[in-house]
Amino acid sequence: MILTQGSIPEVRESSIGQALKERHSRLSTFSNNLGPADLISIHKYIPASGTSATRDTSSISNSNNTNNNGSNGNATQSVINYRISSESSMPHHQQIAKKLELGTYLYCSGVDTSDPNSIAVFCKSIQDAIEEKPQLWFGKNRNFKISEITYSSWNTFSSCDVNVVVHFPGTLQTYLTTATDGDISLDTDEESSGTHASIWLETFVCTVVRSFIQMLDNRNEGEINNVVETIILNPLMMGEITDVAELFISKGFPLCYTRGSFLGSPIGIVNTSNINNYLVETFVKITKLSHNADLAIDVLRKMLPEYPELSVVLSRIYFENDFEIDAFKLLHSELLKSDDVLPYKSDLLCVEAEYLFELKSDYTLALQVSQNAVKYGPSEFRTWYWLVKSYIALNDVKNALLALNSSPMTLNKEKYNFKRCCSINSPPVDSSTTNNSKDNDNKNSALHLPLPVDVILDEVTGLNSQDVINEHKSADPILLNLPASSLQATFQLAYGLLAEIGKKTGWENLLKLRAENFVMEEEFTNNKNKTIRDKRLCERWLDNLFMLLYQDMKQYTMWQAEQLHFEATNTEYHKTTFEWELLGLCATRLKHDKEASEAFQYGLQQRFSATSCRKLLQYYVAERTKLKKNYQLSSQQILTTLNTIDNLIIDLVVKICCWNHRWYGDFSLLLLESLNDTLSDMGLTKVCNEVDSRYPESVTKLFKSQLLQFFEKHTKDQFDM
Amino acid sequence: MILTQGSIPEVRESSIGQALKERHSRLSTFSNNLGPADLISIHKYIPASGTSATRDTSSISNSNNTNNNGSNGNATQSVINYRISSESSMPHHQQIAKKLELGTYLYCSGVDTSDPNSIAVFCKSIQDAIEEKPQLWFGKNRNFKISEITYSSWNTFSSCDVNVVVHFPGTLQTYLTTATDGDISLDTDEESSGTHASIWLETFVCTVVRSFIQMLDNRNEGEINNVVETIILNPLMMGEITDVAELFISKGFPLCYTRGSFLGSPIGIVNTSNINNYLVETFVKITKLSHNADLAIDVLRKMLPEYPELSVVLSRIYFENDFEIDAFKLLHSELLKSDDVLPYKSDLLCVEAEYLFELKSDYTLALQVSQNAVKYGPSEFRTWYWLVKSYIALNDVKNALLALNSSPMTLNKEKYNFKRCCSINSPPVDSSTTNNSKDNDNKNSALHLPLPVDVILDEVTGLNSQDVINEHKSADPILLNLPASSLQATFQLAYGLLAEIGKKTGWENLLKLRAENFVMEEEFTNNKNKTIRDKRLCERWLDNLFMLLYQDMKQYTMWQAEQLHFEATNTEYHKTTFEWELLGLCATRLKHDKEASEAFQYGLQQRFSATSCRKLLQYYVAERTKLKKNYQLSSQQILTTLNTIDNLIIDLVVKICCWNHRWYGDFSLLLLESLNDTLSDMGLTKVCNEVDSRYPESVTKLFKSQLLQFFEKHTKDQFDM
Amino acid sequence: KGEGIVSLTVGKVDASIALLTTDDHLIIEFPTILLPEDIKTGSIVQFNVSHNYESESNVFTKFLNLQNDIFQKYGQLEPSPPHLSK
Amino acid sequence: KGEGIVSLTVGKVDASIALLTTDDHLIIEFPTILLPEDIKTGSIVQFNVSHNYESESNVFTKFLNLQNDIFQKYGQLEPSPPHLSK
Repeated sequence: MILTQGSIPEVRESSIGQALKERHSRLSTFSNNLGPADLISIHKYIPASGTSATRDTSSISNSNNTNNNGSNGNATQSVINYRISSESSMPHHQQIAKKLELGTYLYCSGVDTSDPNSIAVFCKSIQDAIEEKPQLWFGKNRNFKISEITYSSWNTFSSCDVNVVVHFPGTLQTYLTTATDGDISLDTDEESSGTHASIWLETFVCTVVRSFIQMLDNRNEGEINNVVETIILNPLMMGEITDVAELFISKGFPLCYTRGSFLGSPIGIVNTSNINNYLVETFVKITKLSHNADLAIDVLRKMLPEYPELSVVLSRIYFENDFEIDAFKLLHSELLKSDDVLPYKSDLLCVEAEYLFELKSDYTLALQVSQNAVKYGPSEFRTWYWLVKSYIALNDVKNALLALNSSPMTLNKEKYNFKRCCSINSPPVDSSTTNNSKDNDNKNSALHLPLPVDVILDEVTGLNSQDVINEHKSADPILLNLPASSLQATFQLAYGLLAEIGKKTGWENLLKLRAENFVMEEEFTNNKNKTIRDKRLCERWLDNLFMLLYQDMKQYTMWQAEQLHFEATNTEYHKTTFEWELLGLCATRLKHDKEASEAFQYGLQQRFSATSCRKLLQYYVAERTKLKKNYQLSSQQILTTLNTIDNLIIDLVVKICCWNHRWYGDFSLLLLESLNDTLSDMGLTKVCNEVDSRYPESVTKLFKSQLLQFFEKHTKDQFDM
Repeated sequence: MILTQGSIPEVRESSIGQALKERHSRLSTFSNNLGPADLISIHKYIPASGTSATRDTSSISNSNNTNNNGSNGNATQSVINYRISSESSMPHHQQIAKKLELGTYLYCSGVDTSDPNSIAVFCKSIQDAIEEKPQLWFGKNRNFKISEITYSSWNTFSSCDVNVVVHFPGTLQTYLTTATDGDISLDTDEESSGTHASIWLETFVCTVVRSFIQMLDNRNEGEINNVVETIILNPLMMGEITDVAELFISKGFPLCYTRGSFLGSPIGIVNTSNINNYLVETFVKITKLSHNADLAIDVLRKMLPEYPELSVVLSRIYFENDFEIDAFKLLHSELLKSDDVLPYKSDLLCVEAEYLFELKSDYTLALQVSQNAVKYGPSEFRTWYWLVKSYIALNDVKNALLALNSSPMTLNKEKYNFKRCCSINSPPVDSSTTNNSKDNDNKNSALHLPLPVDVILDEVTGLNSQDVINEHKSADPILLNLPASSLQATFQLAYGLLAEIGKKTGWENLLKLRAENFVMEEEFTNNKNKTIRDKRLCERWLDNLFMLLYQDMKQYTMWQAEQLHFEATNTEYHKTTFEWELLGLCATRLKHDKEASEAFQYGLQQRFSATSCRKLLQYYVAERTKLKKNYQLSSQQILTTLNTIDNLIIDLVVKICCWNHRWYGDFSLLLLESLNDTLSDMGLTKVCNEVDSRYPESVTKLFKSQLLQFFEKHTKDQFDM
Repeated sequence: KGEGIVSLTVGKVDASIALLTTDDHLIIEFPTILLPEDIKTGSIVQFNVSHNYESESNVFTKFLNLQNDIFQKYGQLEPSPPHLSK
Repeated sequence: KGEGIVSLTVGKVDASIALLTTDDHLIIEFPTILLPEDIKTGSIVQFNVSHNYESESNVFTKFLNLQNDIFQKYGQLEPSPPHLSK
């Protein structure tokens, strides 16, 4: 793991250790959820003598005489000479006279937290980057040394923060912090790593799940992370000692399985359970992404006798990894197993309905199965979701609306999202820094946000943010504030269903259907006759969705009409990139994917836009899948079109990858998943050459190290070279 | 209305008119609610010539030739020579060369908006205050002139902002703004004031309701207002032309009655209706506060034939104003009126239950009545509230818990609270201001927050805010973050009920009762036997309240034990004022009012605390009421104690009044209501003398002008002089 | 018009509430304690619903008596509370 | 054990939902359309609740048939999808 100064955002603390203290005072708010990203607290100083203190691992000094595990056999362990100590040691740096001392912090996701050594190695790479050369720090070059880094990671299962303190050079301390009992030292006897193995494995599982769920829950919002001072790494590539995917599947998942619901569950899930939670979602995702189906199936089969409900997860693994016959066989035998009621019967039926629908496009059977799923699991939004989808696919719009109206909404459920757990204080004015600032840091803020200079792609990394802000300010406020864009949770999903119905019927017919089948509360109050008695009360939220749909449709129709008019009169139809983005998002919500893709393309002709790129990428990937299923075209036709789409996909992936990197994000599930099929078909070498031929070296390097290397080294498949 | 510079907070705009523009762009978010406080936008300048432009009403210049209504018969209208104009006029000031121009704004509540003239008069008083002498403005004295003030008030009933623009000197413009159609001019023909009378009356009603509901909904939180840049005036004292209370009761209420539900309703109300909404609450409050029962009864009786449900409001007016026999008679005849079901039957029963309980302490009848209220209105939290209260009073703790568990909670309902509708931007750095700041304004902020220097009471207005901040920082985080303190809406009310039950049974017995009557979801999953089948599932929110109660009780018990120990060992038990406040609030939540009052008193011995004063004031007022009902004491005993309590009440009222004034708040319903009974018994002269003898002249002046003058001039009763 | 038969499928059953569904997608939350003891997810229950006029009239009579009692006790003239002079 | 009688008071009635209460403070939201037509606030309704074993067994047979159909159609070996060579 090589980090550069430009890739490390930092926040200045108002006093050294403030962030860690604040985090630990808020632990009670993390319990029973995934918690925030990991925290890295850095203690920096500038030595008083002009001479920089040389790093000298042999001068470990007079700190307490605890056991030294430093038999450093392998590369990892030899990086620093560490010792595990529960007592507060008197570190080396305290003996150094200092000119300036300060504390900073940042968040991080993806680090391998399965072992204190891996964490120490990562902390070391931060030290190396910051000490490597003078750091441009709020307008001045600073020769910082780092005396200490504390790494803290929330372990949901044991309700504690796991802390690793690395004193440079050479000492390592580990302790836990809980909301109720404060700091707790980890025993330091020789068996320490053995007795605490499960704590570390749990912590590792939490870190990996956080990384994946941040991406999964926010897929629709472009994997957005609002905490800019976060380094986002690919957890599957961070294994210093073992392979992360294998460790998660074979050890982490079985250890934590019965406590998976502690982590929370996706927004569509009302009843979080052993098989419906973030742990299971991550398990399914990792298995597919790392091509580890065989291992996962093996693990699940071993666990099945004790936890029969795992057949639900096994059937998903089968479906997701092209074992569909096994999947249908398993579902059949499970569903007929006993005439008594399996508590997870509706879950099995829900999986069956989903794949009958998505994989087989067998809407008739999907409808019958989802009707049963709803009977057995009427409180789950998901079962109703597939019921409504099936009705729509079969053009039974009336029942689609009635079923949608009955769908249970989750009210208090939020998507998982990295959140700040430390406040950003404007630091006391530092009179020693000059006013003449050449860097990216705003003097009035505590945020140090460097520009990663190792990757330059002018179009992307050189985007002028003031221009973007101006576009935002000048945008049509109605288009900007379309309320459907801020729908959350099950309401977002329900809106998608209503939009599908609306696309099928058109607005006028939809209004007619609404009037025929529903009554609004106000109507009832004024008119209690028989006619009304036969109708259903339209749920308030559904009534609201109708109004939002109207507003989206109005904008969409106006745009289409205007554009037609301009095209007919051969006039240029000008919109800013941001406006095209808003129109594209509106069209996406209305399921007009083709028109949406056109809007994104128009916008991208003018400047780069991460949102437009991400949406367009998803569109091409979907088109690619559809194309490969299109048996009416000839092989040759398919191959030609595939080639075009693949090149578009590669282009978008490259650009988004550069953009993410500029914002300290080196892991995107969307990019990995989008590239997977193209890579399988085209082969690594060809993709690599395509990128090489079109992009600067720094970009190619990033693309290879972040994406290609993942497929090459961290998946179980042999990609064609 | 005399304002001083020190009493006017302002926010600098980043461009002139920005706040008004922003407010108008957000109008759609105000619809169907009370909206924000009124906005005052000020256009200031400094004339280029050193000589200040003299105010010259005769030089009205060449602005457009619109009708001039300025026949100025009365004092009000002669203040400025106004004209009503719908066209944009070219105001006088545009001819003046300016050295500096800027826009500022603030919010305001309580102004009489029943007429553009009253608004103009108020704007004039702002102009007078700011032009009176150089204004200390971000560190520099500035000779500002004001060219224009725009006053905007949200009219919920007509869904529009009503704007009055006063161009100085002399011109007045009025227009409406709606979310859908933008600005709309008001006709300027001679009948304009006649045709638009209802718009103005509606606007007036909205302004008054906002003023009262801000106080009523936040009573428990000390009438807190989070928007510091707001002047809060007593609406009942602001009538420039007519008496506000009378206008509201006799004209405003009848005009808006059938649309009252547009304004929203208190948190305990699930079904907002004609008789359950903020308009009715304000009507009842104003009637009592201004001693206008005769007028209100007269108004209601006239409306009753058309709106029979008003008997519910009439019965409340009877009860609140000492006509209880009339109240019971009315309820009796209404409830027996017909064997068909009145839609407001549960409302009548709810009023009956409330007063049987509160006024008559007849818990047996209150229980029977509230049982019926629940049958007819099972979806209203309020009906269940009185049912639970009655069970508790009759020591039927089991049924109290079962009924509490069935109470319908309002999930999405928020208290009304003034909110910002304009963002505060840090303005571009003004290089012309010196760095040497002597005023209260922070250069990095856009907020100009002067210290009102007209009222000085060292203990209160001289409170060192840094000391308070330090106390907050050093407070025990557990005590600081007791979760029960942040309960909202019906959950706050339900917690109060559970705390009452807990006080009755003690924690151990409460746990036993909980185990006997309820089953938790987890228990059920593991154990589906018959025993469990007979229990109720404890609602999640109630289960949560049990946990919060435990945490409050733990802190409370620790405190009591510690204090006992310290007293026994004669050691000083030290806590900061803020900690005493937290303990006091905790005890208040647990219904240990006496212990709470002790905590507040300890805290107040060390420094002033507004929260402690307000809570203590409420305690003394309650004690006063209890004392007067205590028929076991002799008249003499009662009078002596009353005298002591009255003096404590006066002291607290004076101090809170000074504190509110320091934060631009010159209206507090709590203070007026708290003083009412003391004033009735003691007489105005005696209270006045008490304050005179103990406080500096500036304080006495404030007390008289804000509180005594209200009772003297704006209520229908003759207070004994 | 005062009677009817309803057929429902038992969905989720928990300690106090069972979720019942009709074939046309109505959902009813019904107290478990009021359902037959041997039901479980997938069971079909039948409700014969009727309007009980007799019970209704008894309840109404009781209500009238209560209101009359309250009126007798508090709706007539009563001595005014003692007034304190200063 | 498969039967029972429940007496309920009708509280609020709206377009689709009626709120019913029992004397011991249970609340039930019940579809208005499944209640007698002449009910209003204050009415008393009676539910005779029973477990319908026959209907239950018919439904189960239908479910078995559906699952067998799906297995016949998709749970057997089938030709693999055409594979594209580059």
